[in-house]
Order: sequence, then structure tokens, then C-alpha cells
Amino acid sequence: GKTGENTTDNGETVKIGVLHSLSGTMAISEVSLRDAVQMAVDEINASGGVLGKKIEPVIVDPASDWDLFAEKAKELLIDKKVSAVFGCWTSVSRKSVLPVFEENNGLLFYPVQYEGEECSNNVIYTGATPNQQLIPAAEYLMSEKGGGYKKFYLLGTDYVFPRTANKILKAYLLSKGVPNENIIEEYTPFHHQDYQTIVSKIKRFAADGKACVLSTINGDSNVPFYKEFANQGLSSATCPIMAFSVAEDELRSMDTEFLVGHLAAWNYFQSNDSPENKKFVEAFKAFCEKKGLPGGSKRVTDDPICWAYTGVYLWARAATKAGSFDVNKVRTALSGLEFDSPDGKVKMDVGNHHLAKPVMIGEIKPDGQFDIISKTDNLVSPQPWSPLTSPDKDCDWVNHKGTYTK
Amino acid sequence: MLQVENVVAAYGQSTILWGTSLEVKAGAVTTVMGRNGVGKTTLLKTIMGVITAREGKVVFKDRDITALGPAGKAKAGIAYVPQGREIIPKLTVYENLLLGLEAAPDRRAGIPEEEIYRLFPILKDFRKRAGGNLSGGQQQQLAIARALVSRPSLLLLDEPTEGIQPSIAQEIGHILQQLVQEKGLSVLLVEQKIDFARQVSDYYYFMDRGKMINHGSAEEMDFASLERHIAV
Amino acid sequence: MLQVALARETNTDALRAGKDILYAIQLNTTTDAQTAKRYIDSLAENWGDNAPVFLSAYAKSKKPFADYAGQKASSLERKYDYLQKVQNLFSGLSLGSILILIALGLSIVYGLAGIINMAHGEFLMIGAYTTYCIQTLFTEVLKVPYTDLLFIISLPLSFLVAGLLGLLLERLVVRHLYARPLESLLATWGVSLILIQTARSLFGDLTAVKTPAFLSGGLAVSPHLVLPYNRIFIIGLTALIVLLTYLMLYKTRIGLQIRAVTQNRNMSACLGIDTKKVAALTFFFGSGLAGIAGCAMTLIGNVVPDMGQTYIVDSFLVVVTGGVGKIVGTIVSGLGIGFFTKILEAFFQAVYGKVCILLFIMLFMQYKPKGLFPYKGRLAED
Amino acid sequence: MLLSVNNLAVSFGGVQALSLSHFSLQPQELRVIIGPNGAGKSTFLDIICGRTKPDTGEVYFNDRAIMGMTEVSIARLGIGRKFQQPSVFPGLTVYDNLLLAAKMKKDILSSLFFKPSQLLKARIHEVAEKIGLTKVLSSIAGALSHGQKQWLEIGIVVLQDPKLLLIDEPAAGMSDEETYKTGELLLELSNNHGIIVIEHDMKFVQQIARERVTVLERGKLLVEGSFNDIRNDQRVIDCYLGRNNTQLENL
Amino acid sequence: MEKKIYYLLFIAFFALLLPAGHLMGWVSINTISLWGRYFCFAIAALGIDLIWGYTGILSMCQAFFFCLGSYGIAMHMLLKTSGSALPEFMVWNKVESLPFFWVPFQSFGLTLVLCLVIPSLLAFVIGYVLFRSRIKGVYMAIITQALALAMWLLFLRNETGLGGTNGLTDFKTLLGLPLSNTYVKLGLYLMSLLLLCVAYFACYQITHSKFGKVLQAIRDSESRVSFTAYKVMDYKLAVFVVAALLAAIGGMLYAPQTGIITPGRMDVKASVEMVMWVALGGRGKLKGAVAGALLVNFLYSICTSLFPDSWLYILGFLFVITVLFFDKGFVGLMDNLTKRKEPCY
Ligand SMILES: Nc1ncnc2c1ncn2[C@@H]1O[C@H](COP(=O)(O)OP(=O)(O)OP(=O)(O)O)[C@@H](O)[C@H]1O
Ligand SMILES: Nc1ncnc2c1ncn2[C@@H]1O[C@H](COP(=O)(O)OP(=O)(O)OP(=O)(O)O)[C@@H](O)[C@H]1O
Ligand SMILES: NC(N)=O
Ligand SMILES: [Mg+2]
Ligand SMILES: [Mg+2]
Repeated sequence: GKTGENTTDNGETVKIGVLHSLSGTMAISEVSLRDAVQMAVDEINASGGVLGKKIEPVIVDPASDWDLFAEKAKELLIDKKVSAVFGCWTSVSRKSVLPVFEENNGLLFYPVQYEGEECSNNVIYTGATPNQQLIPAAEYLMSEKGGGYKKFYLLGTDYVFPRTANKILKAYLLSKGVPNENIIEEYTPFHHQDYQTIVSKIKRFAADGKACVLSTINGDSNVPFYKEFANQGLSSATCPIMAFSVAEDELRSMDTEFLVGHLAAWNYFQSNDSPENKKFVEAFKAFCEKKGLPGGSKRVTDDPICWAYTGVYLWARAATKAGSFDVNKVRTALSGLEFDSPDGKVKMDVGNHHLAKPVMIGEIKPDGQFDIISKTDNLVSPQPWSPLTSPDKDCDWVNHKGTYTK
Repeated sequence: MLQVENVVAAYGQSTILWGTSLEVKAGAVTTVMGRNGVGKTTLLKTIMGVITAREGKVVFKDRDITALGPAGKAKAGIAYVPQGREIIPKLTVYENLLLGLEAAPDRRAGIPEEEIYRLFPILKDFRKRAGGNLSGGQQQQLAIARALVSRPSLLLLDEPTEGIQPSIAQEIGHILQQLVQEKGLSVLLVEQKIDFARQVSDYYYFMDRGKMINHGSAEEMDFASLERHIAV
Repeated sequence: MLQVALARETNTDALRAGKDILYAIQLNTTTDAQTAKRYIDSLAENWGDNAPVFLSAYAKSKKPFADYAGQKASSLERKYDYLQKVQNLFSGLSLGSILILIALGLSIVYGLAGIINMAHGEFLMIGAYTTYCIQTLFTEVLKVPYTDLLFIISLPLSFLVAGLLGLLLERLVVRHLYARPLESLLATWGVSLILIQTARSLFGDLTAVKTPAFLSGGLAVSPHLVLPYNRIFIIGLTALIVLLTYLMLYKTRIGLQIRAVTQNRNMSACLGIDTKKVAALTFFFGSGLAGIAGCAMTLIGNVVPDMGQTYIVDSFLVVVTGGVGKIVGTIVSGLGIGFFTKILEAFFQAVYGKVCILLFIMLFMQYKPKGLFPYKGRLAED
Repeated sequence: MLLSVNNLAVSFGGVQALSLSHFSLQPQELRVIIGPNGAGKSTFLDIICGRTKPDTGEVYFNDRAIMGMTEVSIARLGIGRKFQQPSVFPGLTVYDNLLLAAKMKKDILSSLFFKPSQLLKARIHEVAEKIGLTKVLSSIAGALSHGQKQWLEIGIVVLQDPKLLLIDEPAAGMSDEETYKTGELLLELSNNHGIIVIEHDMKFVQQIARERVTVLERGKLLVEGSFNDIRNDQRVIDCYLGRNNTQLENL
Repeated sequence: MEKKIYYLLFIAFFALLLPAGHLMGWVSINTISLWGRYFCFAIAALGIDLIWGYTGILSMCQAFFFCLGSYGIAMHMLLKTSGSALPEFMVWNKVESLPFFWVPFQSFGLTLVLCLVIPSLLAFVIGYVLFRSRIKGVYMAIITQALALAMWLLFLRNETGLGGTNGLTDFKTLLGLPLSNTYVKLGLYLMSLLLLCVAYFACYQITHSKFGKVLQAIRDSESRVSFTAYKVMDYKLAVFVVAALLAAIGGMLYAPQTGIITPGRMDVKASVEMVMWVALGGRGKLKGAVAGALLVNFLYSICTSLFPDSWLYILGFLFVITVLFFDKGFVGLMDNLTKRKEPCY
């Protein structure tokens, strides 16, 4: 394809693409990310834009249809000639647009935690890698402070993130001496609603009080799962659930009574009470209210929202630093870039296009917020290839050409 | 009782009735005859409101009911026994009869069971069977019985003896005469079998291609010439 | 010390867990054979969560009555298995009730228009959102502290709101399509798109309804078998609704009218039935039932714009397996599918269980191509 | 023997709809079956053509047992059926209705590469002429009046050219004149086909009943005999014809 | 005569004007590929029209057959892309050796054969089972829908070795030609157009033969067809297989042009949508099927970009209004507009 100069600057504005599902099954999660991107854009434009140009977001709706993701990506890159794209939530959608970005040398900012094992020159991963979320969580549960759990029920929605996440978790647990029979892996399809059988299996598994659940259940399956869990008489005291895909936005209007005490691992929580975060949260609420978005001032921020928002700033900083919107130049400028995100200072990795950030564990409170019960002091460096499952591989675009064998 | 004035009716683009007029006298049996496909059934459907007339008027008991729907017409006292019976197939025979009450002037009077079962004894035995499982003739009997349950003042009959055994056909003839004489019922009959028509009719209309081509009272009718006319 | 603590403990769960440990310690420390047997019995009788573990650990030792402990341990396991079966049956019953609740309205509406109402699931969604709105209205606008009464009043209100919207759909769209039943499938599909998007722009993302206190938790038949109240409630609700529907359809005049109109509109009109009214009423009722189902569903799941799609294929299957237009069929097949699904799920993972069910139904249709309770004889023919 | 039937019985919901110990038909015979409503006449035809499965009994067509065969196989052996309620292809034109019915190879490949011969076209027009539908050949069959559909279905069966025609109430909904024409047509066909006709129109029965008439009642054979025997049989009069029947008097 | 002009216009526009426009730089290659994909849908829609529009069998699992074709060709492309190594997703899933059913897809010839044979065979078996027990009407619709659901669930599982939810993606070459090359894309587009025309012509022949009339007769009255000595089952089975085949052909052209195939293409909604194209275009008319598939997909594409927040309303209302007021679909509407209104009397 034609590379390099697929950026336009027709005078006043610079275009970016926003590729989040606004309808279909993923809209539930992705609409908030569109809002976060829009807010960042508005802020940047209000403070004068980038390189003297206003950002013009081109919003399309890939409608949770994976093929449409690819189609829309082509449209944004080829027809709309956008300088960067902010989008995707599920790994499926990212995988489906990946060839398009590579073929057309586009730049995708991907804001959600994911399974790793990927190292594209055309994606900037602002979400967590497994070592920034999964491993610390498991470590915590096995620690004395976390309860010293010995049996693990790995329950997930059946798609690539949970599958890979559990593969890595299992490798980790085995390496820590957890016997194989103390680990159960199970998957349910998207939208699974009936957790009666599974919860009764968990109940039996957890009868001796040493078991916990590591949940990679995504989206609307969570509510029926937690409700059934509580109703069959299980609780965070007998068997805590550590969730990797439940954040404040999902908790916002869940009936939190069932959830109190259960855990989640993320890199950001709204309850993080730094001044910059408070400002961010206020700004987001005000933005939603002003734009008349559903939920208005009751909206909350969470990890993916924070990274979607941060992504836009990272891109703007990099473009400013590079003095150009050219993809190659922006990419180079992104390497090692530091930024004061709502989560505090974060830093782009020099070589692997991922973000170094803190890891936190939170406990669900009755108001749908998290009590941060554990937080790393330093930024955790991203490891796209988990040393547990791919010890020989690593990703580096500065000294190597992407994935290489150590 | 009923006046049909220059009615035009059509199915989609094909017009079937081209300004048909007819009058049904109170307390008499008026019969419409004509070859297959000339529009007899269409005429009855138009009167009943199943098809809306594009032009013309239908007047019933001095009231213009052209625009009234079928349900309204039924409530006004017109009962219809369509060609093809139109039994509600999955309802039992009894339930089918109960439906006759919908348009009855006084629902509480209930179904005149004795009268009905005297006329059509088979319906009594088959009360609990699904209407759709009856034999063709039994269904026809049920359709007539259902119409009678609603105690109409005008009865529209579309080839009522079709598929009915001769003894019952004759019986139906008697009943019609009886109802007309005793209760002042008016009947508009569509019939192709001259024998039956002659047994019951007081007045005749002959129809061809959507128009009445001839009419007259029973006495005036020259059947021999008409038969020739209808035959073509 | 443990004994002292236990004497003061009132929470039965904790008490049992404590006794569990106490007996285990005593069992392992005792040297006397008879005492050991006594503790083994106590352990088994108390049946704490860890009892089987302790017992089988003891069984592996060379101590007196080790075999006996082994027997007790496996008998506990057997009891556990038995309870698990009961739990499975209950799950099946619960899933079956949900399916019936959704399928019932679908079946009635299907009978009327002769079409698959693709928007039926969306009325379920409307019922759920009604419940959510009522909760929000009372707790956040009127600032009434949340009471269980709210949920109870939202049952009839969900029925009403979903029913009225169903009525509107009938009046605006379906009414024009009675002569072309297949097309109404398409129109209702369009309507379902519109309804989902409307819900999305009104309410945004997922929301959930607070479960009333009297329905949270469960009935502890035994410490190892808890039957959630919300599911018991749904089972009861379904039974009630089925009964009322049956009475309405088969014992009242309006029921007779509905059945007549569903089978032959034109003739019903000629008999003096106001078919417009009856059709509207049928739609009202069918959609209303979906609304109630939606309200009930808030007890077990969340409220999302496309929640209607989750169960819709399954409930179509229930309608079809039961034989279109047959209430008994809907009930029997709903329960059947519920039970089978849960029984299979106990052996396979959820998905394979479901695939098995679907293939099983296909095979079943080989023997009963018109469902469990087909109409017999001539009237069944095309 | 074209058709012979032994001990045929079927009941619906406890009611014996048919219980026929014996029935047979010669190759070129036209047999009329009459009987009260619900006597089991249509059920009898339904069984022969494979639409209804009997509880017991055998049916032999050209000495071949046909019970248990599918409708298609029976139709392919040469049995054609006209139903009491007209059954045509409502979505096709009258011409296509007739074309599909015409006797020819009916497997998929032949259908795909079928070209109507002049002979066949002529035959279709000939039949259309006979059934009085020449003018409406190109209209959609669903839009025909009741009587016209009756005619069309007769045309379909005729063009099928089966060895045995089962005709259920052909004269229903036809005028006397047309009924007469139908009769003539059936008589002509009986020169080289076996035919069973069910009818309630006595004038029509008289016209076509050259040989024997069978009377069924409550599923059983009541009498069999010539038209005049039947006409004057007291049992038949009691259960079927009715006394002092004015319509029958002018026969 | 007048009719022929429309066909010519259609072909001239898509076979000449659009590619020429691209070469002149007015039409982006993305647009070309987009239309290429719509043509694939149109081919599948022709099959649906045969089975539903003409024969009256509402099959709600056509998207499954479509995906069978897609997956077949995608497996081949993926194997060619990964060369001697295992496809990437297998590595993630810890699959050590190539599953046996992947092996034949290393050869292009075999792939072509399998892509056509597997869907036909499956359609034959499914059809045989369903038609044998005389399942029809809604029963048919729901059972096929359930079947599609079951297959979808299976394809979603990672254990089945087909990439799970992610499906198959990141193909690089087909027959040694780089898929990212503009001319290869153009070639695929023209190929789709050609096959659409061939499929249209074939369907035209089928529906205008006596075979087609038997199909319509089956739609009207199955029992009458039986009594007229046609084996209804054979005909239904034949048309079901043909429809599956058309869907699979569409699918085979789809995967290389889209660059991804996932189970999302074969969920319950996907099949209903396919039926919807035919309904909106005008069922029982081949032109309708093609027009419906092209138009609806075109609208879907542009509306999701132009009106990301409200396109569902637009499409939803379009469905409802088309159904309510133009019962013969777009084609019926066009006919009404172009034809003079016949006088009523
Ligand atoms: N649904 C319809 N659509 C279009 N045309 C129709 C329809 N029904 C009937 N026709 C046409 O209308 C004409 C009159 O039909 P109608 O049924 O009124 O005739 P009829 O006089 O009752 O005949 P018959 O004695 O055979 O019952 C016929 O030529 C028929 O082809
Ligand atoms: N599926 C069924 N269920 C119950 N009863 C049935 C069924 N089918 C037929 N019957 C009964 O069997 C008897 C025979 O019916 P059949 O249709 O053969 O009568 P017929 O002689 O053709 O009468 P007609 O002259 O009225 O057409 C009737 O009493 C009918 O009600
Ligand atoms: N990457 C995820 N969460 O799908
Ligand atoms: Mg008529
Ligand atoms: Mg009969």
C-alpha cells in the first residue's frame, strides 16, 4: 500500500478516527471510551489544538461486528486519511483491524487490558499486559495478606483474552507449586446468563474455604454470575472473586450488595485520590452532563476510560514533539514519552509500544467504588510476551524488528 | 330490508362488480343465480363488508351501512354463511356455535340448543370435536347452525346446500321457509342448483359478469329461457 | 479455647465450621479407638465443609477405625452427590420456568399474527426497564427509601407498560400486515432494532435492579443445598401466570374471541367479533406477559438494551417443540428443555450442553415434526 | 381388478369413520359413492391415495398392495385425486397448473431441461377448452372463483392421465348446466379410466351412474346396486335421500 | 428490450465505470473492495431467494453455509501465510500439530473442492433429516435457526480449532498473489461480479424452467404437488443444496476481500439479516434479491459512518416502512414507479 503520507493537513484541522462500537453487544463498554476520547479532544482543542490545528474526530460505529471493524478501519485510513485511530475493546476487534493498520501504516491506540502475545508496530497499547494485571492479582491472593488461597477456579468468557489470560495464570500458579487438581478452568459464551450449575460447582470446590475465583467474565454475564454466587450462599469471605474485567463503569448500576468485598485488579481506580485524578473525574462528570450523555453527572471513570483519555494526550504530545502528524515520526516520538495521566506519571516503553504504569488491587465497596487495598510503588514495565509462557520471546521496535527471540 | 345500489367492487386491479343493484324484501327469500365466476360470492362479501365497495351504496333497514365493517354488519343483524364454510378449525363444534352468539341481539338467551340439534343432530354428537375435523357436509351444517344462533334479521347464504346430503338439503329448505314465514327472516341466497332455488325462493336475480341481467318474482320467472341464458 | 469460643458462637455456619475443626483435632489427637469412632461419627453428623477432607485424611492413616472413617467420608460424598442432583433438578425447573414465562407471550402473539414476533424479546427488555425506572423514580426522585413493595408494584406496571407498547406496535405496524404474515417478521425485526437503540440512548449502558430483601439469599434446605429465593419466586410466578393465562384463554369469552380471531380473522369479523379490538388486546396481553417476564428477569440478571436477544431463540424453540399454539405444549417443552439443559450441563461445559440440546431437539422433531402436542387430523393439514 | 379393498378400517377419536369389508372396481368402471354426511366417503378416498393411514386393511391397485406407500408413489402408480375442497396451485397461472400436472417424467433433471412439446401444448388447450378455462389460462389460479377452481382441479387430474381417478364432489358449486358438462366429461373419461366419484347431487348421479352405485353409511357399506335400486331402497331413503323429497321427485 | 437495458447498465457501471474510476483515482480501492463484498452477499441472497422466495422454505442458517465457504478458503490462505509454521492462533492456543482437518486445505485445488462439497453435503444431510419428517413453516425456520445457533456456539469455542471468537484473520496471499495489492483487490472484485452474473444467470434459468414452477407449486401447496406425482422431498433437497452452494461461493469470495472471518458472520442475527435483504429487495424476484443485498449493505456501510449514533433508527424505520408500504420490496417499488398506473376500470 501507500505508506507514510496518509495524513492530511488540509489547513485548520487534523483528523483522528474513533473506532468504538456504539451499538451491538460491546456498546455497553465502548461508548464510554468514545466519550473519554471526545473529552480529551475537546480539552486539547480548547487549549489551542495540536501544532496549531484543531483535532477533528471522525466517529464511526463498527457496531460490535468484527468484519465491520476491519471495513471501518480501512475507511478511516484510506478514505478519511486520519492521522491516528483510537478504538477497539475486545481482542477480536483488535485482531481484525491489525492487518489493516499494518498494510496502510496507520496508528491505533488500544486502551484495554489484553492478553499480550502481540507486538505490532502500528498499535500503541495503553491497556495492561498480563504482568501488569493478572500476575500481581494472583500473587496477591496467594500472599498471606490476600488470604493465602490455595485453590483457583479460572472462569472466563470464551474468547482469546480469557483463554490466554488463564493460560498464563495457570502457568504462573503451577510454577508456584499449586497442584494441577487445584486449578479448574471453565468458559462460558458471551452473554451467558445462567450460572446455576457453575456456581454450584464452585460451591463444592470452595467447600474447604481455601478457594478463590479468578474471573475473566466479560460484560453482561457478570451480573447474573455475582447474583447467583450470593444467592447460593457464597460470599467474599468464603470464596472471593478476583475480576479482571469488572471496573467502576460496570459496577455503576449493578446491585452492589452482592459484590461487596470481591476484588478487582486494574491499573487505575476512580477512588485513587490524587489531585490530578480528582480533577479528571470531575471533568468527566461535567463533560457527560454538559453533552447530555445518558447517566450525566452520575457517570464514573475507570481503567479503560483513563487509558482511552490518556491515549489521545499521548498522541498529541508525541505529535507536538515530532512537529508532525506523520505516523512514523509520531511513533518515534512516542518511544519513552512520559505523561502525567490521571493515574499519575506514566511512561511509554522505549521499545515495545506499551505503557508502564502502577498496578492496584481494589475491593468493591457498597457505593460501586473500589477500596484500593494494594498498590505498587513503582511503575510496572509492560511485558507483551509473558516470560511464563513465552520465555524466549520479547518485543522491541528500537533494537529489533518487533518480536524477537532472546 | 336491504338495498344494494350500483355497487362497484374489485380485487386489487380487477373489477368484479360493475354497478350491481339488488333489493331484498323483508320476510322473503331472494335468490341470486349465475354462472361460475360472475361475482355472486363477491357480491355477498361486499354486502357483508369483507370487501369494501368502491362505489355505490348498501342500505339496510333504511340505514346506509356501506362503510360499516363486517363486525358492525353482523351486529346490525346480518348473518353470513360463506362459500367454503369457514369453520374455525381448532375450536370445538360447541365453541363454534358459541361464536354465533357474538352478534346475537341478546347474548344471555344462549344457544337455542334444542332447535339447532333437532335440525342438525350430528352436531350434538360431535359437540366436543374440533370443527376442522368434521366432514365437508358436517361443516356446512355447522356453518348454517352458527348463523342461526345469532338470530339475524337478514341471512346471507352462499350455496348452502353444497356438499350436503339430499335429505338435509331439503330440510334446510323447509327450515328457511319456516323461519321466513314464522319469524319474518329475510334471506339472500346465492344458489346454482335450480331445484333447491325453486323450493325456497320468492324472488330471483340473474347475474352475469358483475351485473344483474334479469330479475323477477317466482311466479313471473321463465326458467327454461333462463337456464339457456345461464348456460351460454 | 476453641470449645469456649464455640459455646458462645450463635451463627450456625460458624458453629458448624468450628465444630468441624474441633472434632478433627480431637480425632487426630485421641488414642482411644472408641473415642476415635465417636469423633468420626460426630464429624460425619456435623458434616462441616471440611468433614470429608478430614475423614479421608484420617482414613489414609493407620489409626484405628481408619476404614470406618473412609466409609463415612464416601457416604458424605454420596450425600453430596445426591444434593447436587437435587440442585440440578431445581436449576432445571428454574430455567424451564423462565423459558415458559417468555415463550408464553410469544406463543400467544404468534398464534394471532401467524408470525414470529421478532420484537418479543424487546418487550421483555421494556418490562425490565420499567422495573428499573420505578426503582429509580422512587429511590432517587421521590427519595422513598427502597422497599420491597417497589418490586411488587413493578410486576403489574411492567405488564401494563410492555402491554401498552405492544398495543401501539399492533396499531401502528402489525395491523397492516395481517394479510402478509411473513412480512410482519421483517417489520418486527425493524421495530426491535429501533427499540434496542432507543433503550440504549435513553439509559445508556447496563443497569441493574436491586433485588428486594425478601428475595435475596436462599432457602437452606441443608447447609449444602441452598435454593435461591429469587428462583423460587420465578417458579411460583410462572405457575400463577400459566394458570391465569389458561383460564383467560379457555374459560372466558374474550379467550374464545382471541382463539377465533387467531384462526380466521375474516370469518370472525363476519360473526360480529370486533377483530381490531381483539387483535389489539391479544398483542397487549402477549407483550404484557413478556413485560412480566422482563421484570422477573431483573431478579437474576442485569438490564441491558439487548437483553431480549439472550433467551429469544430458546423461547422460539420452546414454542416450536411444544407445538405452535398449545399452552400445554409450551409448558411441557419449556420444562423439558430446562431439565435436559441442566442435566447435560452437569456433564459437559455449558456450551456443549446447549449444542447437545439443540441437536437433540432436531432429532426429536423427526418423530414429532409438529411439536409435542400437534393438532390431529384434517385440520392439521396445509 | 383395478382396485380391491379388504377389511379397511379407521377410527378417529373413538368413532369408527370407516369400516369397509370389501370394495372392488373394474378397470373401466365409473363408480359413484353416495352416503350421508360423515359416512366416510372422503376418508375412503384419503386412504386410497395415501393421505390417511388406516388402522387395518389392505388396498390393492392392479394387484399390488399400496398401503404404506407415500402419496407420491401412489400418484406415480397412476391414481389421481380431486379433493372436496378445491386444491390447486394458487400462485401459478392456470396454464402452469395444467402444465405441471400433465403426464411426463417428473424427476428433477427432466424438470430442469423440460421443453413443452407442441403435442402437450395442444393437449393442455384441449383440456382447458373442455373445462371452460380457456379465457383465464394466463390468470393466477388463486384468483379464480370457487367453481372455476373446481374445474381447474378436474383439469389437473385429467391431464395427469391416471389409471384411476378419485373425484370428490365435482359438482359442488357448479350450476346445473356445468354439472351436466362435468358428467359428460367423466363419462367420456370412463372409456379408458377407472373412476370413483362421490356426489350428493342426485341428478348428476343419475346421469353418470351407468353401472353400480355404492352407498356408505357410518363407515359401512349399506347397499350396492344400480341407480334405480338405490333410489328406491328404503334404507337409503331413510338415512340419506329423505322422504317426499321435492328435488328428487322430478328425477 | 427495456429490461435488457437495465442489465447492461448494471454491468457497465460495475464492470467498467467503477474500475475505471479507480484507475483515474476517483474511486478508492476501499470502495471497490466494499462492492466486491456486497456482490458476495448478493450471491448468497440469490440462494435465499430460491429457497425462500420461490420454494417458501424459510431457512435461517444460510449464514452458516456462507461461513463454511469463508472458513475453508481462509484456512487455505492462513496456511499459505504461515508457511511451514503453524498458524499464529494455534500457537497461542498451544496446539502442537496441525489438526487433521486442516491438512487438506494446504492445497488450493482441494480447498476449492472442499469449500463446495462440505456445505453441499451438510445441506444435504440437514435437508434430508428436516424434509423427511416434513418439517416446514415456522418449524423449519426455528429449527434451522437453532442449528445455526449450535454451529455458532461450536465455532466460538477455541477447542474446535478454528480460531474461536477471533476467527481467522491476517491472510497475506492467495495463489501466491499478495492480497494487499490493489490489482489483486480489483481482480477479486471483478471475479465476484462475474460470479454474481453467472449465479444470476443460472438462477434465472432454474426459475424459468419447469423446475422453478414446481418450486413455486411446492410453496403454494405441497400436498397438491405430491398428489401430482412430484417427489417434493427431492425438489426441496435440491434447492436447499443449491442455496447452500451459492452461500458458500459467496463466502469463498468474501474472506479474501474482507481479510477476516469470524463466527460473528454466522450468528443468528446474520442469517436473519440475509433473509431481510431478500425481503427488502423483493422476494420471489431474483433482481430483488440482488438489489436488496447490495442496497442494504451499502446503506449499512454508509450509515454506520455518517450517522454513527442513529443509524439503527434509520435502518429500523427503513425496514418497517418498506414492509408496510412497499410490500414487493425495492424492486416492486421501482416497478410501480416506472410503470404507468393501469386504469382501474
Ligand atoms: N381473491 C381474488 N382476487 C382476485 N380475483 C378474484 C378473487 N376472488 C375471486 N376473483 C375473481 O372474481 C370473479 C368473481 O368471483 P366470485 O367468487 O364472486 O364468483 P362466483 O360468482 O361466486 O362464482 P362461483 O359460482 O364459482 O362461486 C372471478 O372471475 C374470480 O376470478
Ligand atoms: N381427524 C378426524 N378426527 C375426528 N373425526 C374425524 C376426523 N376426520 C374425519 N372425521 C370424522 O369421520 C367421519 C367421516 O368423514 P368423511 O369426511 O369421510 O365423510 P364424508 O362421507 O366425506 O362426508 P361429506 O359428505 O360430508 O363430505 C366424519 O364423521 C368426520 O367427522
Ligand atoms: N482485551 C480484552 N479485554 O478483550
Ligand atoms: Mg361463489
Ligand atoms: Mg367428504
